[in-house]
Amino acid sequence: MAEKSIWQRIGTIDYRLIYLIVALLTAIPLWSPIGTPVTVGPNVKSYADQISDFEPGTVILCSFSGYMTMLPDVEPIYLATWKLLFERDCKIMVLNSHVDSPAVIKEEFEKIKPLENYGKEYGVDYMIFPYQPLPTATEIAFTENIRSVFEQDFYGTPLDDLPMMATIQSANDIDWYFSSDASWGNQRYTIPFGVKQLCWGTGTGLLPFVPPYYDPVIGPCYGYVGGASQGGELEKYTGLLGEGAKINDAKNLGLVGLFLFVIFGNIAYFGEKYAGGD
Amino acid sequence: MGLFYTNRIVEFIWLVIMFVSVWYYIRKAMNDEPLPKIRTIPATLAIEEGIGRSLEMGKPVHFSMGSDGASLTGSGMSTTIASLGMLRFMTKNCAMMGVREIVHLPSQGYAIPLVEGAVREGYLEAGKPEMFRRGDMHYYGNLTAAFTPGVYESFAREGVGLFVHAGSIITYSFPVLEAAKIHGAISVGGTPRWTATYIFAIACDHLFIGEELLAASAQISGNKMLTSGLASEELWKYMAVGLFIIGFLLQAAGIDFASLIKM
Amino acid sequence: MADVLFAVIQVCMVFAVWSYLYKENLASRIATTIVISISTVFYFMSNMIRVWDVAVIPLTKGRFSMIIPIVLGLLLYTRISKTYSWLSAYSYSIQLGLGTGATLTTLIASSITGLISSTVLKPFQAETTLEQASGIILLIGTILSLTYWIFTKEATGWFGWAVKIGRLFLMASIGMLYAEDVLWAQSIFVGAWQIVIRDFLKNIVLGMG
Amino acid sequence: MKMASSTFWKRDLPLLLIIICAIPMLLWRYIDHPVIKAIYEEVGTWSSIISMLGWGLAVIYLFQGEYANMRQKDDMTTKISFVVLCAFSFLLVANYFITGGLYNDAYQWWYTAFYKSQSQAFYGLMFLYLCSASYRMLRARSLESFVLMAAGLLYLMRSSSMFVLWFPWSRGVGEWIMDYPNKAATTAAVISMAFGSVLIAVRQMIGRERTAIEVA
Repeated sequence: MAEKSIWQRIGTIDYRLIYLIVALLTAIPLWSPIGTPVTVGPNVKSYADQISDFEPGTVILCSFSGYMTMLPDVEPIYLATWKLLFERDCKIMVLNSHVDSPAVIKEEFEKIKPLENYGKEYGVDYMIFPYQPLPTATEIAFTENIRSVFEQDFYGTPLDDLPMMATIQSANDIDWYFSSDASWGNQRYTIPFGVKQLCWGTGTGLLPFVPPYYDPVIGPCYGYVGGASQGGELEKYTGLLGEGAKINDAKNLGLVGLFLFVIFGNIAYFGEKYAGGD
Repeated sequence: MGLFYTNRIVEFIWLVIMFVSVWYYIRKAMNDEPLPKIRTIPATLAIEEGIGRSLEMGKPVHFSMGSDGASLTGSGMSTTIASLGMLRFMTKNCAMMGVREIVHLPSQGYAIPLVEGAVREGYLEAGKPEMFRRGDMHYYGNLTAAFTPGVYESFAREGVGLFVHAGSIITYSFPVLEAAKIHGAISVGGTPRWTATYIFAIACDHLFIGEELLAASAQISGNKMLTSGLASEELWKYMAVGLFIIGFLLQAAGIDFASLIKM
Repeated sequence: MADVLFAVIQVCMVFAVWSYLYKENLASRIATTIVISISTVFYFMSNMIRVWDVAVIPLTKGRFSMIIPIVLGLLLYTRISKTYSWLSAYSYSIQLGLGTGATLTTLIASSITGLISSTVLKPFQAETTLEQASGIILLIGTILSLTYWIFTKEATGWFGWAVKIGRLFLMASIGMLYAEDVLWAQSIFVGAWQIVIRDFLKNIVLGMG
Repeated sequence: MKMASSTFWKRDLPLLLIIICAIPMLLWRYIDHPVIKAIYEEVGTWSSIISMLGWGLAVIYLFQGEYANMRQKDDMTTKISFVVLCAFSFLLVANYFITGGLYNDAYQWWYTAFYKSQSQAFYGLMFLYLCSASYRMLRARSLESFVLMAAGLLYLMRSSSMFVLWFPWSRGVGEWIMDYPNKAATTAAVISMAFGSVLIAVRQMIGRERTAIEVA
C-alpha cells in the first residue's frame, strides 16, 4: 500500500482529534476566563436604543420561544431585554410559544424579581398567557380578539380581572411585537395591524432572515439581537452584565480551533493539487 | 365604512392573477394541450439510482421529512405536501424493485397518519400493499435530540443504501446526514426552508436548493396536473422580475413605487 | 442534597450522550430513551390539559360549538382502524382548509410585494456611494438569485450566466447560514460544558459556587 | 352506485370541506365585515384544538413502535430501553397527579435534570460535527465553494470579539455580507418559497390539490 504524502496526511486528520482539540479549546476558558474585550455592533445598539425610546404606557407582546435546549444561546438576550423593559413604564404581555417556555419564564422572572427590583406588579404591568400551540388560523383569531383564544392567564385568572388587560382587546392595541422570527412569525401583526417588531433571541439560523425585513427607520423589523455573542454585546451596551459576556472567551477560542482546521484542509487541498503527491 | 379594504388592491390583483393562471394551466393540462417543459432536476435522478444501488447492496432505503417537518399550516404546509408526494413516489419505486423502505416519522402526532397514508398509497400503486409494515415506521417523540440518535441507531442496525431527507427540515438534522455518510449511503435531500439549506450543501451527495424540492415533487409524480402548477408559478416569477425592474425605473424617475405597490 | 443529586444526574446525562462519539452504547441509548419518553409524555399532557381548559370546560358550560373540534380531533384516531380510517380525512380537510385560507391572508403582502418594494427602495435610501452601489448589487443579486428557481428554461447562453452569478449569491448566503449555525451549536456546546465545569466540578466537587 | 357514493364521502366531500373552510379565512384579509371576524374568532381555535388532540397519536405510535421493536429483536438493550420508556412515562404521569401540575418546581426538577442536560449535550455535539465537516468540506475547490467558505469564515470572524480585535475590518465586511449578498439570496428564496406556498394553497382552494386527502 502506497504511503500517504504529507498533503494527504494533513488533509485526512482523524476526526476524533478535531473533536478533542476543539472541545478542550472551548472548555479551558470556562475554567479560567481570559477576558477578551467585547465590541458592540450597530444592530445591537439599534435594538437597545429602540427600547430606551419606548413611551410610557407602550403595550408590548413578547412571543417567548425560549426553551431549555437553546438557553445558553439566547438567555443573556432575554434577561437583558426583560431588565431593559422593566426599567421602562410599559405593559408587557408574554405569549409562550414553546411547551418549555412557561417554566423558563418563571425561572427568569424569579432571577429578575420584577416587584422587588423594578416595582412592577403582575397583572398591572405584565402578564403571562398559558402555553398553547397557535396555528395560523388560531393566531389570526388571537390578533382579532385576544379573549377568543385565551380567556384566562397562565395562573388561571380571567383576563378581565387583570387591570392591565382592561384596555387591551386585540392586536390594534399592541404597539410593539417581540419575536424570534422576522419572516413568517411577524406577518399576522405587522401586515394587517402595523405593529412594530423587534427580533430577539434570533438563534437557530433565523438571523439571516432578518435583513430583508430589517430597517431601523421604516421597519417592519426595527432592531434585532441574536446569538450568545450578541447577548454579550447587549449586556455590555446596556451595562446589565450577565452570562453572555462570561462565555465569550470560550466561544472565541473554539472558533480559533475551527479556523485552524479549515486552513489545514485548504493547505492540504492546494498542496496536493499543485505540489502533487510529494 | 366600506365593505372592502381599499388599501389592498395591488395585493388582491396579484391574488386574482394567481388564481386565474393556475386555473388556465389546469385547463390546458386537462385538454392535453402542451405545457412548458420543465428542466430536469438532477437530484431526482439520484433517487432512482440510489434505490437501484440499495438493491445491489442488499440494504434498505431510508426516508425522513425531518424531526418536525410535517406542519399543516403556514409556509411549511406546501413543503409537507411536496414531501408526501416524494415519499409516495419513492415507496412505489422501492416496492417495484423489492427494496425495503424505512420511514423516520416527524414529531407532529397529527401528521403521522398522512405519512403512513403516503406509504400505503405508494405500495398500493406498485400493486404490493402487503409490503407495508408498521414496524418500518419509526417514531422518536417531540424532540430532535431524540430523533437524531434514533435515526443514527437505525442506520447502524439496519444498514442504509440511500437516505432521502426532504421536507421542512431544520438545521438540527445535520448529524443525521453525517451519519448517513459514515454508513456509506448516498444521501439526497433538500428543504425550501432557506436557513437549513447549508446542511445539504455541506453534507449531501445530491441536493434540492430551496423551492427545487417542490418542483421535483411535481416532476417525479409524472402528473400533468401537478406540473401545470409549476408553469403558472414560472409566470409569477417573471412578473416579479418585471416588477423589480419597473419599480427601479419608476423610482429613478421620481415616482413613489413603494406607495404604488402598497395601494 | 437535592442540588447534588440534580448536578450528578445532569453530568451523567451529558457524559452518556458524549460517549456516543466513541460508539453507540447502553448508556447513550438509555439517555435517549429517557428524553423520548419525557418529551412525548410532557408534550402530550400539556396539550391534553389545554384541550380540557379551552374545549371541554367551555362545552360543559354551554358553548356547544366546541363539540365540533373535539369530534374532529378524535376522528384522527380512526387511523388505528382499517375500516374507518377514511373518516380522518375530514379532520385533515378542515385543518388544511383553515390553514390554507389563513396562510394566504398575509403571504403576498409580506413575502412578495413587501420584499419587492423594500429591495427596489434600498439604492434610493442610501446615504453614501458605497451604500448606493451595495443597494444596486442587492437588487441585481436578488433578480439573479431568483433565476435559479426558473425551471422552464435551460441554463444556457446569457441565462446560464445569470444563473451562475445568481448561484454565487446563494452560496454566499449559504456560507453565512452555516456560520450562524456554527455559532449557535457552539453556544449550546458551551452550555453543556457549563453543566460539567461550573455546575458539577466547581459548585459541587470543589464547593466554589 | 355504491362506488360513486363511497367516492363522494371519501374524496369529494373532504375536498369540498377544504374549500368551504378556506374561503372565509381568506376573505378576512379583503372584506371588512363583523361576520367574517366572528367566524375567525369562533373557528380559529378549532385548528389549535384539533392539532392538540392529535398528539395522542404520537404516544400510540411511540409505544406501538417500541413494543414491535422489542418483539422483533431479541437483544437486552432493546428490552431495557422499552422498560425505561415505560417507567419514565409512568413517572411523568404520576408526578403530575402527585404534584398537581406541569410547571411547578417539583415537576420541573425531574424534567430539567434529565431533559435539559441531555438535549444540550446532544445539540452541543453538533458543533463538533460541524467542525469536522468544515475541515473536510470547506475547501476552495471551485469559485462557488470558495464563496461559500469565504462568506462563512468572514461571518464567523465578525461574530467573534477576538477576531474583531485582531482584524477590525472583519466586522464591516461580515455586516456587508449579511446585509447585501445574503439579503439578495434570502429575498429571492423567500419570494420563490412564497410562490410555492401560494400555488399549493390556490390548488387546494380550487379543489385540485389531492395529495393530502388521497393519503389521509
